[in-house]
Amino acid sequence: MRELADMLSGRYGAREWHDQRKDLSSVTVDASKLRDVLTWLRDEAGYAHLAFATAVDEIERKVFRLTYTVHNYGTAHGILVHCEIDRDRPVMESIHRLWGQAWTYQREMREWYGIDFPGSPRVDEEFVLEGWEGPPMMRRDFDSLAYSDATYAERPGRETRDPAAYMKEKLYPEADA
Amino acid sequence: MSDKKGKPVPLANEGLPPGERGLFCDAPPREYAPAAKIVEDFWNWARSQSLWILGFGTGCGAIELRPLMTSRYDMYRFGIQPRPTPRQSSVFVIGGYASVKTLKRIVRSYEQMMGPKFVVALGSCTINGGMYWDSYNTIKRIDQYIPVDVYIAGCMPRPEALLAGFQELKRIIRAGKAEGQNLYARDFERYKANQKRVIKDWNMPDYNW
Amino acid sequence: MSRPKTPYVAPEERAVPDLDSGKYLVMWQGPNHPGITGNMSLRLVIEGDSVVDCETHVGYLHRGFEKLMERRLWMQNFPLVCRIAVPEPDFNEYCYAAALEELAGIEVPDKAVWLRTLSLEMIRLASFLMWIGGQAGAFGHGTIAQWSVTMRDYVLDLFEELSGGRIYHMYIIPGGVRADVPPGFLRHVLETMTVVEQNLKDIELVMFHNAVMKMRAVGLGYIPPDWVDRYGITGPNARAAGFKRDLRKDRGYLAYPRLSFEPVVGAESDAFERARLRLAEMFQGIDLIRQIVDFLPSEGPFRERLPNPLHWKIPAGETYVAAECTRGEYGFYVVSDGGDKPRRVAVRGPSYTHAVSVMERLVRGVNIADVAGLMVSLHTYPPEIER
Amino acid sequence: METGILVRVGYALVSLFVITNYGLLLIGSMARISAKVQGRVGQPVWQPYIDIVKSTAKRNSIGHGVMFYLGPVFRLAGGVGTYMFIPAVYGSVLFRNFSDSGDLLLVMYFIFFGQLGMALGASEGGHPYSAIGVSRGLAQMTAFEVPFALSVIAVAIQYRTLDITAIVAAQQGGFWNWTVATNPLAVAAALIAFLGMSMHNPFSIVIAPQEIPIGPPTEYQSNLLGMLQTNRAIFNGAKLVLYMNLYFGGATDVVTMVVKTFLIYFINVFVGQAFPRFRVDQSIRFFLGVPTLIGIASVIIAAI
Repeated sequence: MRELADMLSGRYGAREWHDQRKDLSSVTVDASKLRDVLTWLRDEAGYAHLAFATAVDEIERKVFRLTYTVHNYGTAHGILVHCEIDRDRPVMESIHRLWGQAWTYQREMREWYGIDFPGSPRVDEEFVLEGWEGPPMMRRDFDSLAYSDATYAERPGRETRDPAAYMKEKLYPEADA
Repeated sequence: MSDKKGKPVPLANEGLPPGERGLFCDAPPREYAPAAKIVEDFWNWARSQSLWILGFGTGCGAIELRPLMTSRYDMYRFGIQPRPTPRQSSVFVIGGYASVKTLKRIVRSYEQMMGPKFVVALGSCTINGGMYWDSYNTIKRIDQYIPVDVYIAGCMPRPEALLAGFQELKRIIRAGKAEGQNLYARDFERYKANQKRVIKDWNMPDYNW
Repeated sequence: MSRPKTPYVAPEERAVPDLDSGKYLVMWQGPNHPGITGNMSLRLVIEGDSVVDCETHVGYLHRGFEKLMERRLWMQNFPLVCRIAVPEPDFNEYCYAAALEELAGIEVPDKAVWLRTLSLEMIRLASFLMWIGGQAGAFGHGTIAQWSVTMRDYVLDLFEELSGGRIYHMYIIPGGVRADVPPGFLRHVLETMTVVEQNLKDIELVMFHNAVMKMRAVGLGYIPPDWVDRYGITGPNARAAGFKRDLRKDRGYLAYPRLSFEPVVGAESDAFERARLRLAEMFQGIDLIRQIVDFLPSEGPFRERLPNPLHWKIPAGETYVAAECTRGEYGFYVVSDGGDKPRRVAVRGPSYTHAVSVMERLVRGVNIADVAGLMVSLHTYPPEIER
Repeated sequence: METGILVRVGYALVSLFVITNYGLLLIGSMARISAKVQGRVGQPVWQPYIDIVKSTAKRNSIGHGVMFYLGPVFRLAGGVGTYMFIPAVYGSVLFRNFSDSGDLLLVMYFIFFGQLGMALGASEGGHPYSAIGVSRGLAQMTAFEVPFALSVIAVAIQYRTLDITAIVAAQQGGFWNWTVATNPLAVAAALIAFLGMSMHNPFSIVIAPQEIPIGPPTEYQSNLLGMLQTNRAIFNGAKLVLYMNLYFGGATDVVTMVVKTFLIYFINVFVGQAFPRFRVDQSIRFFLGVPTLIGIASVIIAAI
């Protein structure tokens, strides 16, 4: 694995190589180099299988961290390739020409996080939602409970308790006293 | 889907283009008075003995309909059988949580069914949201949008519970209390308002049967 | 029998038909359609009897699991994960539990490893039994569905005995499994396996030696081998195309390295081959379950002690755990920021590629009568697409 | 011929009533037998009655124009017409129907009349599945027509008549006079065509629930559906009686008729439970292949 890490950092300036398990590593590259890195991994290094692509909202650092997971069946080794893009202007290069299923992941990220992938097929269509008017709902600042309470009628009688406090009250009532 | 991006579609059926007017009904649903006592009792008995389920697996509860249909639980014994088209079916089984996108199809399928029609709602999530109480995409009470006759609680309800629920439905029908169609017609305005509050891109006619 | 192949359509060449020409008919298959798996819909453009273009529409079952998980404690998520894929919840439980154990550094006792393997193999068998009924049913053969779903029910009875739940077992928890085997359980497993094996032989006789079934399924939905990497096809769909890829062997998780089995590999890559391969895997699964019952240690702990789940914080990190489910690679990508709730949990379901991209390509040129059979032969399940 | 026309109409109505009930019970009992193959208990035998009552008891109904309403009417007319020109029980006054008025060609015309009427009506429903189902149904009908017609020609050549009563009369006097013994090839061709005609597997391509749920009747509901269900019983009964008359020596009393028709219908269930469904092109290719050759052979045998 060492030589692959060196190769990636030498060629594409990859950094933060980390071996999570013996069959899983992660690496971070610049967003502008991501497509080159994935192409190289696919064509030259044998990482021909794209398992999935997704995004993580790092709201504190104002970035979206994208994760592309590629897998090499020959060596049974997978790499999580990360790149970070600006949270306020989320635009990313599309990789739908590299893998036939990538456009669905990009469509999902477009709808769930609002990340744009210019040129990706059907990227502006709705994916799982229909008639959604709120902000992209997987962003950390979207509050699911508040939206649900405001939109959907509730049946009276349902109580929500904090599990820790309720357990304490029910099981160890003397602890408070 | 195609008209979503274009101009907003008029809601009442008066606004439909002339070519499509003939495809939909142009009157709101009306209530139907039951027939004479003895006739209605006989009909209710027949309705209860011949429940045709709309084969629309709206949620994960649909997975327990498969064992129910097959030889272990065999719902055919009770005169229950699946039917693929809403026009011919009389029972709508809401299989658990309904996302907004599915709710639109549920409403449409429900309205296309011929009365008297019955709704059986499975799972805790149709009653009060259940496990998905804080989800942004699932409704919490199905009876806000269509009238429900029987709830079967559980996550998910076992086939035995489903059978018990259907027997309860039969009892209600025979007692002449399963008047969901008339309820829907009576409170049509309220149901429509509720549906439109949740379904944000309302792009179908109001009377779509 | 000769095997005609469906014409190869290059993925990028999606000719959009001119709908105004009056030559085509737009038809929605689903969501209210018995020939669709789960609750999704296909927008088919047909010319005569054959499909010209297809768009998949998913999202009817979207519950926002990944958002809900970010709102719940690590342990509260555990009843939630199994509800992602209804026919085989155990793979969700295993992937989530394994990811947590890896991030938190928990070792699982040996007995729990064996019990987890048993649980996964049993649900694999149950899911395949459901599938074979669906496959026969999609070609109009309802009898097999009646038989096989009942067999699945017997396997579910075993789960009920083991975990108390029929559909959702919540058996594999972080740190081990929730309960030990009840007395007499292993005997019941072996008895049920005998019944299921006998019935599978009947099904094999009726379904795989059936002239009409062969006419329908042979040559349908041919997946060229070069699509496998191009579209990320995994599981039996890839193995039927001649790829010896099985995460149970490749990753060697749980007790699989200690069991003796060889991945079943096919060559013809059409619907019939995929069905035959899955049938072989069902027999293999029965064999694996018998091996596991043999090897299962009778003594020892089945669960590692966990910290108080209400205050359980998991060190920051990320991992991706994949398992071989019936449809292919099932994976959980879990990111922790060191708090008591996950930062992000992403689910990789195999249907994501099979039911959307692959389906859209394969369905072109297929007779509308075969759309349902083709869809079932890819073994898709919508909830894991939309979560 | 001395009975008055009103009496004959009355007799025909009684006969129609009997065949309707028999057809319904036949459908119910066959559903139960299928259920046994599948390892189930199955629905009650009288379930078809309840279904019809329920369909009729529906409160509202949707129409799509005049032809839409006429579809089931044509279908029912086809079923009743088919039955009316067949002698159900040979030698019986009650079950003679109007068999002396028409011949085999009229009956064959009525068999297809219902289908065509249904095609017109179902297309009016506007549902794409109805249209596809209709086109499938007509395509398959033209296909199974060929072996059936050849078989009927063979029978006509053999007995030198098209009068059904005469054909039955010629077959009286023991098993060795039945067509199934004298010209087995014609019977084989006709029975294969019968599988297609009664739309069980593997020829259930018209209603194919997993493909085009459920074909022509997709839009039919309420009392229109009740009419279709009634017709299904009558039409099944009529076809079975026709087959019994042409190939299995007819019947001299009601019990023989019930036994023979039950066994003929049983072939359907027997085949239907063991096979999946053909695709429409495969079905047509099948009928125009071996069954047609058998039919031609039967004509040749009958001719020489």
